[in-house]
Amino acid sequence: MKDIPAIRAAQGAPRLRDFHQARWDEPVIFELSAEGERGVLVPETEPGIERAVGDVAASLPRSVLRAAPPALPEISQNRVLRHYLRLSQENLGADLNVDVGQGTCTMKYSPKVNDVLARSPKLAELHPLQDEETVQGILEVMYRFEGFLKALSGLDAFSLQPGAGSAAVYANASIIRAYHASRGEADQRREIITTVFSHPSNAACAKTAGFDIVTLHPDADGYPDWKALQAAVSERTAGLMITNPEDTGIFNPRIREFVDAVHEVGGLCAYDQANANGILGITRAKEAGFDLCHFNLHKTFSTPHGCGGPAGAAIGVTRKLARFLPVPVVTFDGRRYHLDYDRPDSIGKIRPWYGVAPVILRAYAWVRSLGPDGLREVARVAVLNNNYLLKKMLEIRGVSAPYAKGRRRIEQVRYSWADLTRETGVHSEDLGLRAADFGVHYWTSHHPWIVQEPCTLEPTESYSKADLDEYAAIIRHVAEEARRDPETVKTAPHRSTVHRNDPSPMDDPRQWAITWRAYRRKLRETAGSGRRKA
Amino acid sequence: MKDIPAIRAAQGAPRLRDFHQARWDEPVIFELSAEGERGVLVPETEPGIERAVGDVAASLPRSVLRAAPPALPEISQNRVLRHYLRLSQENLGADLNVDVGQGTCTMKYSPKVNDVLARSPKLAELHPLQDEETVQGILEVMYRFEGFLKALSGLDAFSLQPGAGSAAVYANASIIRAYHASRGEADQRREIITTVFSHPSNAACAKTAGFDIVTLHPDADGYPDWKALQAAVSERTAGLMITNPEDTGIFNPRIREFVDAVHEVGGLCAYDQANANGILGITRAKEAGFDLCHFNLHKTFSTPHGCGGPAGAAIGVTRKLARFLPVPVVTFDGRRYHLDYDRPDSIGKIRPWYGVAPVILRAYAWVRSLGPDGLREVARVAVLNNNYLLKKMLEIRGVSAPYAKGRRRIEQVRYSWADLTRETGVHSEDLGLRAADFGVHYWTSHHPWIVQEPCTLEPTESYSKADLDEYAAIIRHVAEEARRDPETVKTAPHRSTVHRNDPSPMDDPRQWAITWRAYRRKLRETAGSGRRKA
Amino acid sequence: MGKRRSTAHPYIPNSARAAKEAMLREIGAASEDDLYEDIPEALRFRGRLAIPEALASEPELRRHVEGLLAKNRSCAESLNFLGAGCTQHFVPAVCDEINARAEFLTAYAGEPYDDHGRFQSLFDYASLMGELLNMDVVNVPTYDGFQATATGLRMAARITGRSEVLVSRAVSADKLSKIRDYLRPRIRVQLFDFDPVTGEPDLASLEEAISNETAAVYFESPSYLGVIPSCGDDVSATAHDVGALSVVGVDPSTLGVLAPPADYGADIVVGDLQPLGMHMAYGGGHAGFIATRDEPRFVLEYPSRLFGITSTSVEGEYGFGDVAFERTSFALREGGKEWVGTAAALWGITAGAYLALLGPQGMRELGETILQRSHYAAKRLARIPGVRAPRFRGAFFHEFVVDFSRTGKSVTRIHRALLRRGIFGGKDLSSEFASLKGCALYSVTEVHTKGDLDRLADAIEEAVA
Amino acid sequence: MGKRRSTAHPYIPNSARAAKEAMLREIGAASEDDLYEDIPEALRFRGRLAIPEALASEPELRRHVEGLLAKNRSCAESLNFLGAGCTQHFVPAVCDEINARAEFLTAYAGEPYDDHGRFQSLFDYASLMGELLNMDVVNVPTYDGFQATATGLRMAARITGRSEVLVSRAVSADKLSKIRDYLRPRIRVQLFDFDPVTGEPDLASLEEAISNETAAVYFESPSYLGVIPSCGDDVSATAHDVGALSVVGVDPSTLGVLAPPADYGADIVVGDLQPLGMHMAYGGGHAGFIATRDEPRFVLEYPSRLFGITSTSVEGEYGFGDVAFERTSFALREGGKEWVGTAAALWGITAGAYLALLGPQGMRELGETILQRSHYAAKRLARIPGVRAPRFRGAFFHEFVVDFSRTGKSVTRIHRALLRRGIFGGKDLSSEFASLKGCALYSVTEVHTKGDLDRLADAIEEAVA
Ligand SMILES: Cc1ncc(COP(=O)(O)O)c(C=O)c1O
Ligand SMILES: Cc1ncc(COP(=O)(O)O)c(C=O)c1O
Repeated sequence: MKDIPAIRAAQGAPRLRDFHQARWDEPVIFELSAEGERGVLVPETEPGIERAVGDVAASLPRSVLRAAPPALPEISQNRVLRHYLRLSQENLGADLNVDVGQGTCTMKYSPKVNDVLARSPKLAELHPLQDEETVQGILEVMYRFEGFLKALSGLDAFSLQPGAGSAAVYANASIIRAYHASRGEADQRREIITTVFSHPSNAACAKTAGFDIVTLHPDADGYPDWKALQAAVSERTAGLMITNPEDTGIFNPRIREFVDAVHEVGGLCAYDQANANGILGITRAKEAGFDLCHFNLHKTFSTPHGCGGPAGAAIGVTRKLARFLPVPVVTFDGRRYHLDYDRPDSIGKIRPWYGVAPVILRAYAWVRSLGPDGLREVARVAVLNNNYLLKKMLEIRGVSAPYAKGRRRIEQVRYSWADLTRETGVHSEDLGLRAADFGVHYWTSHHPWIVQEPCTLEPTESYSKADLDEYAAIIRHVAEEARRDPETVKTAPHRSTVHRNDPSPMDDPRQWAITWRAYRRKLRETAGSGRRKA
Repeated sequence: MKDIPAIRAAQGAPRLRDFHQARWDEPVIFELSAEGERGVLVPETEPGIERAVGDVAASLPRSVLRAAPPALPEISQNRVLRHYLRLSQENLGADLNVDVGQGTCTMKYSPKVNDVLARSPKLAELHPLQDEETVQGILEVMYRFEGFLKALSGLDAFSLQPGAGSAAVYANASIIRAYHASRGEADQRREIITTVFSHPSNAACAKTAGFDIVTLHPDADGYPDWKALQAAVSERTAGLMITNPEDTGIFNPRIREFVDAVHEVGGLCAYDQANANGILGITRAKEAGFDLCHFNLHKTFSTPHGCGGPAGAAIGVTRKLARFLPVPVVTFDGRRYHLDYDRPDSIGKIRPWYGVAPVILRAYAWVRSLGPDGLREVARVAVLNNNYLLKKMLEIRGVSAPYAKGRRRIEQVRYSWADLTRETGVHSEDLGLRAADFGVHYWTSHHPWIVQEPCTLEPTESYSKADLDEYAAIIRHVAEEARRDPETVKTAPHRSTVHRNDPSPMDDPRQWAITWRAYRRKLRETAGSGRRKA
Repeated sequence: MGKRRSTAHPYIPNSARAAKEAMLREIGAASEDDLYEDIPEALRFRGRLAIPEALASEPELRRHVEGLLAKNRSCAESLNFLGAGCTQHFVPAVCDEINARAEFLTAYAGEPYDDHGRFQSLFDYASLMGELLNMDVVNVPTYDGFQATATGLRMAARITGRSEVLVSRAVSADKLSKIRDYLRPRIRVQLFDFDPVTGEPDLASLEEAISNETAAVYFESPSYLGVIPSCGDDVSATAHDVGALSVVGVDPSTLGVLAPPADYGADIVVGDLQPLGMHMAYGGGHAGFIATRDEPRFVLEYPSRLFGITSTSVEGEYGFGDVAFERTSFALREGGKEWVGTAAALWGITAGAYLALLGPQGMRELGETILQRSHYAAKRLARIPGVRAPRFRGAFFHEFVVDFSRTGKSVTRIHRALLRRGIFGGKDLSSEFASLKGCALYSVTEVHTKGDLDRLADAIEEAVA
Repeated sequence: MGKRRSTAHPYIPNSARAAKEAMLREIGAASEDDLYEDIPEALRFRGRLAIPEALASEPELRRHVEGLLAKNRSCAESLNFLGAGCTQHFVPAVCDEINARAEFLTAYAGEPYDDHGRFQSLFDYASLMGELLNMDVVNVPTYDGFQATATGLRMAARITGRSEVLVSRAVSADKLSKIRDYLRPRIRVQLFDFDPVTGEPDLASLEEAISNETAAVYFESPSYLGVIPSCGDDVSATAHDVGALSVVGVDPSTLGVLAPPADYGADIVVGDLQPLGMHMAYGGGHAGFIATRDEPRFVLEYPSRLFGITSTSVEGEYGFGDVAFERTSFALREGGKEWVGTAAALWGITAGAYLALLGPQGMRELGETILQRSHYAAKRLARIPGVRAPRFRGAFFHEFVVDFSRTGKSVTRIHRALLRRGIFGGKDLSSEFASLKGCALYSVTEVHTKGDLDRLADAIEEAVA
């Protein structure tokens, strides 16, 4: 009789997981087609209707009709389902792994009960144009949830319309534009100031909204550069759009001074609170003096990321900017909830209807399941987890946490493997892919790539000490392996669903193929040209 | 630019899947415990209740109270979910693989829409004792579904109470007993005749019901032995309980003569129709003269197998036996549905309440989605698939389909690898485990192990030609490998979640451990005795 | 319409003509009919099945079935106090998520390798139940608590080699019916009384009935009438004194606060998992557990599958497989113990997840909350003129008998009044126990708020007035 | 009560005291407060959040939220004819199963290796849409059709280097508002008319407005008013004549029977995926697609992610990854095209599954069924005195304008009467289009039976009487 737990304990503490991801080797869906198979049937028209209207399609003008049916595959229901279930297993997902490697994305536990509520036919089968009388429940959810956000930010009015964080940043930029336009300063105020460690969307969305972007770099300690800000502000300044804590996990302690300086020159300040998870109930937009802010519901408020949406976001403003919010807004007359469209100064529509209702409902339920104390506990434990993981990470040779040496971080940490890369030639990306062989991974962070060989870890409140210990043990193992056996790391992953891509088609217009039909065509063309060449 | 489809085509036609099952290497759930973690919280009692009743637990007699809390693990919700989601991926499941290897079990597609319906709160939140007035919908489903089974069997009365096929076989044995008792022949009629290729439950359940079992073996052609039957019947015969087609896939063409012979001596005949998938609407219990029958809803009627239940079954009888059916039965007065308990001759209860309602609802929906033509098509395509796979299998060297040479089979085929085993020393079990490395498998069939080195394949109507071709290609590959490289086959699986078990603890009382606590205790004891010995 | 008739059915890929023709060609048959060559013409059904035409599209199917279901009024839409063997508890969303996973939902009987998840989650389940029950052996679930009880008693008879069991009269008529049917072939069933005042097992009646032929004494905690026996060890001792086994049925949801039967001498513990994370589903949420000590004379008498832990060819890897498979009817047909077959494994997995979610603290709090709510309810009802609650003096957990006999109104009449107010009153016991005419069994759990209980009391007050 | 306050929260494992203490010890901090050292006291929020107390247990939470939802009356409980950009179609159960899979639901941005399933299923999606649209490039979905339209127009402006777009007047006020807001910084938006009789694009009005500064002409099939343009190639040709692009918004559910815009000259095709397997969810089911030919000048102007197929280091293995990632704001911040971020990928996966389930035959039958039902509805309504349906003579698919102006009753009044009968009448257009006072837009799809449509007609007949 073997003592398996003892053997496992002897294999490491914590032991590395002997992992292999599901690998189904599925064809592309078109390859599953078999003549005549059907996946679902459509209701047939009743004879009474047929008799009354005949063959309507045949009566339409030739020019509007499709000549041949679309070349979709023909697949039975069982096989379609099997295809997608297999593909689903070939995905990690926050429900499946210790998902701390997608730092800045606040991958946290999305409670199943909230999904159940969001899938209720009482929400799923609501049309957005129904009479207000028939949608009092969801309007109440929206109205109340806006109230929660007011409490969490200290700002005065909210809209839940934006479909995600970047859309919210864009909407805030639009409001800033509208505000200055309302004062006749639209042409003068063309600059948005941001920091390089604010999420890239602050720059990109403001640019899309028509502004010029002024980007501040950090000072030597990694804090947003106060001198640079002072130099940047002017009568051209439309506003400041900034994340805090920044994507490095560092909180800008002079944030109030930044805001004041921008206000001084007549600009507005928008707080990207998509990183709010570590400061919920600890510090707010109001105290820092912001005019606008936004939250990501799919980050801080736990709604699931859905492979990249549907998501949801909220924008909040002070009283003076409320009139610019998107239409409609939800109002309450003490008895009933309404949708108010009569807002002449509004920037108009950001997205259809009133926001991503199932996401809002989940976020509402999440707040209700925690209450005021629970929300603060979320923040405190997220920060505890982050600083614990920081401690564990810094025990690994070859990694560093640039900037603000010895200071605590808030919600995440941007690390650097520059030392290890110098020593071994193994890049951060390789380490992340090798970690995938143990059922976790990390990404190498988005822009800016100022921190060399970066990775960003954000443990949130959702992971236990044991989870973080396991994660750190995997990263330690991988880093040590980079010294011992760099080839294994550089050719990883070995135990994921698939192996390293040939990247060459991805940036080559002759080879890239974004659909199966394009791929087949290019293969034919290549074969043809190959033949011609030969 | 690589032509991947062409490469894949060159790798075989059909190509073997390059498969690996998910492997998460999860600990036993107790190993996940961390002091103080919680998975879900229980509603707290309102202060008003506390005030009114105080600490009720403390007021109970000491002798009824638990001394120490149960030593359950303490785990956060996220981690519990993650554990089970990972374990779920470590399971094949009919939704995930071409599940034709569990022959005799009729693994077919369980439509998702039926699950959705079965999970409706309108069913999930019904208490079985609710006033009839509040459960007219589900009673109507039951009543109508019994009607479908009457049509499919030709018998007169049904009960949906049994929880699965074997429970139905038992209930039928009970009815046979009650019938003979009602005629004062209980002591005389002590024998149930069955065939060795009828499902083992026919023998086991009848035995449990108090009967002695007479088992007929097949004749040289593999058909139930007509001479043996004639020799077996006597005034001791209580009944015949028999599957047809048998688990070999062979249909007994003399079934009517068997039934008549048993009737002649005063016995009753029960038709195990759990293999009915291939004969739905083609041949029925009535035409063969049976007095009783049963269907498995989780086989023929597509309700999912749930890792081994919840399942459901139905028993049907002729008019003369209707009074013995379990209580209650569903009745209809032309306006309302009722549960009739007033049945003095009934055998009583087989299971709580009236059957496994969500399973019945799924089966009802399945029949409705097919209609009379669709049900016949199910049978015809199941038989077509089976004979197609038979053809493909018999092209593989080393396998045979014993008995009834050259004849068609109905729903499944019991194959034999005896030739291959003789040649290579590789056993059927090894082949099945090696097949698992390609994402499918088969089992080696249940009792009787008369067919040497058996496996039973049953493709049902749910699989396409491409699925069957893939399956046959895998089996062919594995069989050829058994010649080429028997060691690889004998040590399989290599790409499943886990590897070959050490079987020794399983039949050794000192080592077997059916719970974690027993395992820990035995490890301590072994360690102790080891120390003592040393 | 007609044009669609040749359409392949979504559930039958090879009903597509192209595949069918290719396959028939391959096997050398002209049509599927040829494949039925072994079925004589006399046995062929040539009629048309008397089954309604297909609702082949999902929307039509859903509209029809949802229309039927809409005729039900569920406990989610009403206030329910029915229990009596099927209890309305809260079901955590994670339990539903797990048992809806396609892999668990549609797996069946794969090998320990390709279905490792099923084996491990059922081993986890048995291990969690083992702690709750303080027992070392727990089966892969059988159908339901009725079956577990009946099998537990047959196991006891086999273990002791005796052929009589004593069953407390405080079990449900339905369960007793099942026991009688299941034991009839070989085992006599005798009843012993409960104390009319406390509702507890009547030790004198038991002593009188017990003998050297007794294989087992069966009683429950709580009993069908809601009463928690405080004399469990006396009952067990009485059984043991004559060489019989103590078989106890227990509601597992009580065991965060109540002593597990093993602690008062039970040899075989049986019951139903429905309270541990299963919806009532009109009786579809049942699964039966059987637990014993880890002794071969017990283990080898289980008919169910038993999953054990072992090592594999890879160091540090957990493997799971069947313990003592040769006991089973799969291996031995009529030579096996009773039988084994498809039962209720998915609910075992679910109950395991439930226990892992609740944990020791949760199970305790659940018990405490239920005790407080049910006692509050009894107290409120007892204030209503003519209503006695609880009817028995013994301790109770979530259920208790309410005696309406002095209100002058029948239970039927009172409950009809409640129904009009959207309340499902408890199980009417009037015809089940001669001594309990005018009584009903009310179930109160963690799902009932104070407001719910006050509403019940007010409604009854009006109904009996 | 109080005793539970120290309980760890189920969503926050390290709120358990033991873990917290161990971790604080490890990092050398006395309490979590120390970790906020960088946040100045003046910025600290010291109040209590004005948020209601926790409903920490699931039953309490569910009771509360379900109580709120119960105040809604859904289209499942009523008969709905609202469309106008969000359409009630049937959603196959398999679609819901797939998008409820934990792995798809909770994945985000893993690598092509550990999230292979996400990459492949979105490549599958784009490929399926490509066939439906007859286009070679389809993006990973953006937020919704509004965004797809607005981005499509900005793409056209970048591609042509021009700064004016012409938009058909037959678009919704909301979409126009979005377009205006999104294009305001750099692009002028001009409108051209639709024909008051047919509802089709007015070519004369277009000719008049178009110029060498026009970057794009935008129109829809069907238009917001339900009309299918039969002159699509004329509109496209008019655009092409001046070097502008033809940008067409299309409802993908029509494309089993209607010609894809690429076939009548569209250069950029945009729209919303909601009809392909998404519930309406009060507007939560939207996702936007953008499709073009496979030319670098188009491809390099997409802001969205584009997934492409490639080989890997294992022979015969499919790999997927980002095409031309350097376009994006992830790579270039403000130097990228517009921006990329979380959008609506899950609905892309779902739409792919939907198209795979329906197949060519299903998409055709869907279109035919909808055409027949909507035309039947129009015919029935047209028989009602004073009601004109359809208001426009152009061909229509699932939506058509009903003109009540000659009934003497306002749309509001008629619809209020319908609501009392459990019917949600179509979108009132009275204030949206000056020329359509007294008109409403009715949507009829495969979910409406003949009985439903007859019921609508009868109800309207009564309401206008
Ligand atoms: C700080 C910050 N701001 C904005 C965003 C953009 O959010 P989204 O991806 O929802 O567009 C993110 C996304 O992770 C973020 O971390
Ligand atoms: C022919 C036959 N009879 C009876 C049974 C027993 O059914 P169950 O497993 O539901 O007890 C089976 C099971 O597969 C079977 O195939």
